[in-house]
Amino acid sequence: MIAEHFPILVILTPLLSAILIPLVGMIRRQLCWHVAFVASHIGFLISGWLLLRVRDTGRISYWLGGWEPPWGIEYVLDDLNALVLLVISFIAFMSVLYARKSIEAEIEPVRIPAFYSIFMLFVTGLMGIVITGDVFNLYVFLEISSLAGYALIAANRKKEALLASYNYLILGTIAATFILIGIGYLYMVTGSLNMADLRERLPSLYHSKVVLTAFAFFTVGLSLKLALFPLHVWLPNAYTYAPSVVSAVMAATATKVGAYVLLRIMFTVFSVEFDLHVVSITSILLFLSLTAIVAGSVLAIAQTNIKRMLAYSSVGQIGYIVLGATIVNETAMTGSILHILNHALMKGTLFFVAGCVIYKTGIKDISGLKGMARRMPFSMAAFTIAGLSMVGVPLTVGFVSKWHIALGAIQADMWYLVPVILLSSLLTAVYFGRVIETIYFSKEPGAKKSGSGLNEPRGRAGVQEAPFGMLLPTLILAALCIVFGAAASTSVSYAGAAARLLLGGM
Amino acid sequence: MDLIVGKYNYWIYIALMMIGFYAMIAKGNLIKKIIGMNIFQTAVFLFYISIAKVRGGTAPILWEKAILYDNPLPHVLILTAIVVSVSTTAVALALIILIYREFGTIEEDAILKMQEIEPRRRTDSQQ
Amino acid sequence: MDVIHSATPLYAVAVSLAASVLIALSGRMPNLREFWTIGASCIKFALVLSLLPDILNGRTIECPLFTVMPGLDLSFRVDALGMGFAITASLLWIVTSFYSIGYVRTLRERSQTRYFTCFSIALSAALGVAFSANMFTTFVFYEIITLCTFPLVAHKESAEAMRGARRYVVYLLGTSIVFQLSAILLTYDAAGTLDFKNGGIFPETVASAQLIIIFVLFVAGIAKAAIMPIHSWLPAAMVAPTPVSALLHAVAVVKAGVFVIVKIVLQIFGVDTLAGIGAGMPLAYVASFTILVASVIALRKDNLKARLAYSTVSQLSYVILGVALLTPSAILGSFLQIVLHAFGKITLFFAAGAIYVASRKTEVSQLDGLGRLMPFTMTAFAVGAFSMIGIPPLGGFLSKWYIAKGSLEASELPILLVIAFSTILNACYFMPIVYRAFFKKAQTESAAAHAAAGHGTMAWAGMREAPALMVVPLVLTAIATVAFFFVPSIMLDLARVVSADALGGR
Amino acid sequence: MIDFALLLFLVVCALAAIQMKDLLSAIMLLGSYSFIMAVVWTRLNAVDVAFTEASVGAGITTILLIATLSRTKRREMGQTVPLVNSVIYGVVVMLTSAVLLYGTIDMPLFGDPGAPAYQHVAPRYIEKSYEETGVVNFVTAVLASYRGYDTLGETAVIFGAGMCVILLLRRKI
Repeated sequence: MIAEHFPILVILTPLLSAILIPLVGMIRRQLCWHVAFVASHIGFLISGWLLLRVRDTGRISYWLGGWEPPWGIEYVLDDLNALVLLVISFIAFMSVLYARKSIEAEIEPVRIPAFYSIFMLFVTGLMGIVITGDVFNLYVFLEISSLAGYALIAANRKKEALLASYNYLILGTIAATFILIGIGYLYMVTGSLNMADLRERLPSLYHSKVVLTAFAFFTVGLSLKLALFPLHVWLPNAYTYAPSVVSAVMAATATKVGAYVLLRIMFTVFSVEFDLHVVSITSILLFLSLTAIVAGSVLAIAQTNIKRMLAYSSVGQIGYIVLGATIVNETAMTGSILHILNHALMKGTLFFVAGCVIYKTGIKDISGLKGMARRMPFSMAAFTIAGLSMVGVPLTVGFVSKWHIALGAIQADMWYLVPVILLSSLLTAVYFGRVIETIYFSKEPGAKKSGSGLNEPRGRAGVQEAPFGMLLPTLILAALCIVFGAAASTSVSYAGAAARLLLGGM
Repeated sequence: MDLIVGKYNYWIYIALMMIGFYAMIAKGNLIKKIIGMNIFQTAVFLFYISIAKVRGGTAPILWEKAILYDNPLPHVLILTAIVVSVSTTAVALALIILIYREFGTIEEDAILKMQEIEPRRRTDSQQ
Repeated sequence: MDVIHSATPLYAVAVSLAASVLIALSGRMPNLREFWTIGASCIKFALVLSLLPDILNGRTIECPLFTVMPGLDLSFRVDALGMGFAITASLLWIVTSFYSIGYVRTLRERSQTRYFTCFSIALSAALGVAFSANMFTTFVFYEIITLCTFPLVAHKESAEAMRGARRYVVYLLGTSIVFQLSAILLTYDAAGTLDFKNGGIFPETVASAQLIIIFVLFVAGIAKAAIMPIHSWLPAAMVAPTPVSALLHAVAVVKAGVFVIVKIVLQIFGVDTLAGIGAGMPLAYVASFTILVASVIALRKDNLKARLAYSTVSQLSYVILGVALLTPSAILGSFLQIVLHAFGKITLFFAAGAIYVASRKTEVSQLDGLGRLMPFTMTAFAVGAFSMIGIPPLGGFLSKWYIAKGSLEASELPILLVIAFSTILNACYFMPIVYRAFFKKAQTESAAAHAAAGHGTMAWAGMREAPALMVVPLVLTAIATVAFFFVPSIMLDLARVVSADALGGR
Repeated sequence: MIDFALLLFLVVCALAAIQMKDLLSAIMLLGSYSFIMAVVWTRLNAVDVAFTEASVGAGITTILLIATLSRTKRREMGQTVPLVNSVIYGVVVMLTSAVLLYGTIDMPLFGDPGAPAYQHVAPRYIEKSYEETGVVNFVTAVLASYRGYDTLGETAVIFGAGMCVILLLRRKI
């Protein structure tokens, strides 16, 4: 039955489409988008199916080429990565939908086939990282997605984007090579590359200095990849200058995948016991994530460029994900995993809106948004929802994850974390509040005195919304911010299962 | 003594890696960084290949007279990694060409200086 | 005891939410838009009223909505306490609706649609707070009130209005996120539930130090109650149009604040628990402090609305004081104060608005001789003021009487003195206004101002009243204030149920 | 002994490559670094890898670098790195190498047949791969079948790099 091969098909679909797209592009350039759209849609559907399947039957192990692990490569789907896989494929699907118009405006037509091809490769890489159960295979996919990512950032060939991309390339390569070193060290003392196998073989070696070094390199490499605070330097420029859709998809997925891998390495390859008692990495990461949360928020407040503000906000939000993981209890871990999902939705929406504004008006600065609510009411509503969600207003997704992380902190008797979490919510409120206020209350520059008395113009004539193709994914994501915030039981139970899986040894 | 002789391969790899690493982060010339990157990555490959070596082993190709074979797995991994490395280099070089086209230089300092002036002028013209 | 399941509370909350959508959509047809407002307010009141008989019979009405995530439900439960608040808010909404229409139309305010939309949502949220079955639901609606009143406070969009609105939102959102949410998290962690229950929800095992921390966080987190030192948002919010100040800052918002505190005292901690940890009296003294200091400040304010605002700060603390005394009469009095202060204060604000509309006067010192020009308005003002002071044939006397009685029950003589002294202060800042209006001659320059304003519709015998749409509501609320003294039965019955519930530990 | 000399020579090449101000010379030095590396790997019996490194690492990379150089500048500007920065870089590099050196303490000796990497997973490739795949070269066997999907990924990387270069460098037509 074909369903048995879904774990590989979910990777092959975008990969094959990446190869197909340039070929199709030779015939008709317009068709490229359609291929990408169909492929990402299939990828999304398969991921959804896989998630349900995992919930039904538990862990799925797929042996590539029929070779049993640890000799062959194994694809594994469990509660954690099935969820992350779905998030990625969904965001990718939405981004492709969004990309059509957005990319036409930002990239010359002749380079569009190559763009979609690389975009799909990027998605392939991310999904491959998530699904694989083999550390070296993970490295290969990591490099696929990284390479594609560098090119995507520079795809609009803007001056700043080129430099941002180059810097990201250098740091990304360092990160990947560090991870490669980690893999090599683990291999050296265990002889295995399979995650499940490593987990079995490692405990007796926990005090080996080789293993400790391997762990250190994994942590540093991954922290670079996921832009944990002091290693975040590549992120703001990359997100600011990349094409809109690229910023959105990277912010929503790439760093999330980094976070996922960190969780995998910390809790699946190694164990809670190792993290807590052998290296006490959790306390280091705890400290770093707190710094990230505060510093990210403070830096975001200082920004005037919308996308840069969102980028710094990402730095802070990544802190939340790591924080939840380092508290090491089920509730906080659930929050952390939920935040992977939730932040993807929120940040996706926000970057989409930023892209809509740029598409329609070319405005990049917050001050330019004055009175934008009248011109682009739907986009701005989406922005408001996602912004409130970032703040953590109840009934939005942001609240759900922050609630779990904060509650987890209390349960773990780490009371002192609660004020930090909540204060940073406040900082978030400051920088989003500022934008929202500008959107709704500041008078449009040059607009005449807006409305007086009974016959106030509703300004329908002045509405200049982004095209439907860009608006639709934006609104879908914004709606999901509320849906998964108001009826969070499902996502909480999924994330809870994933958290129990990670902390299985407790 | 055993310790020194037994591990010098690993030490050399560390030395090489650090040379490359330093060039990557400290050199201002974009091409120099890439040269550093190649040294850096190749050094790690050396480490992998060193793991594979077994004293008295022969190349991992079926041979009746062989008593011990070297470990083939790291070789496989590094074959892949070399390709990845050269691909990264290619993309980086493409970027460098574009950067040169835009800025007329491949020195980080000079580019950063130009960027400091640039945005101000551009935001002025935007509004 | 008896629990009835009914969806009426939901309808009562939802009706104005639905209205807000209709209002937003019919922005270009002001009359239709106003029809929605009036219609919704009447239906809402009718719905609330329909619940009253059951409540008076000692039943509670439950209406669970849905589960946001395990442990956190959005759910309604109506008891006598909530009923009192709901009746007050929904009844006054009808009156305020008429008044608002008169006010904004006469002044040709801008963004009227936004104004009425937000007003409707605020009312929904106020009722949501009144009917909450648990602290989470309360928190949700509490935040909604904050967010949707922000546009109302910032209505004028002038620099001053924006400043006031920012301070407003920073105080309310800030304290609620940092303190209230912490308290909720800690409560959830300690009690395992957030459902309101008479007699408290904390198991006896919880350490009293922890309870005290939670209690302090709650009190600090509910800035809407305007306990000093977190009161300064309230005067800042006076930049809002007068109907907003009237309904929201005399009734819905601040009453939501004190209501939540009462709720927390009676139904999260419970009288016995609070008495056990000795948190009641300190709170009573903080409230006393607020009562006195705010009165003194009010004395020094020349701006009429500012004076009323500080009077509100002071009067609100009576509610806190009453409930903090933890004795039957005091609780009864504090409940009555929620209702009666609402009617009195709304009259005063209505009058202030009418004065502004008719003569553009905002300062107390400008009011000389106004009693002759605006006899209805100023008489109503006098009635409201006397009620505030607590002069016998008016409603305000009742609540003070019961609170004073409560202080005797608790044998707290200092509190009794506070009440007496504050009554004198109240008189000091209200009497001069009444005196100026009726017994002082108008200055000449103000005559010119009248001519300039010239919106008077009841122009006979030299009267320059505001439009009937404004005058009639304020006369009605003034009459209601009188009526409460003579026919207090319904409210008193409700109050007895509240008191019995709280102390009976049902 | 010759192995050790080669390794030392590698270090010299690497140092020279990053110190050379003339970029073309630096690239040439990098090329020779790669070649020597290939020789070292041949000495370590990694024939396939050495061959790839010689062609891809030393060959293609060098060509790409020279091609780039022909479109940009040949000389590195002598820039002055602020002292603070160079201290920071130095510390980072020192720290990294310290961690790596620390890691070598517990490493199995070079060439030890009892090393764990030689005990697990690898034996099967050596013992069974001929039966299971029919390829005499174990490396090829693993590459093509046991870990075939790594190779697929590798192909994807090459393809991706190609597309990236096209995306970046394609001129308007």
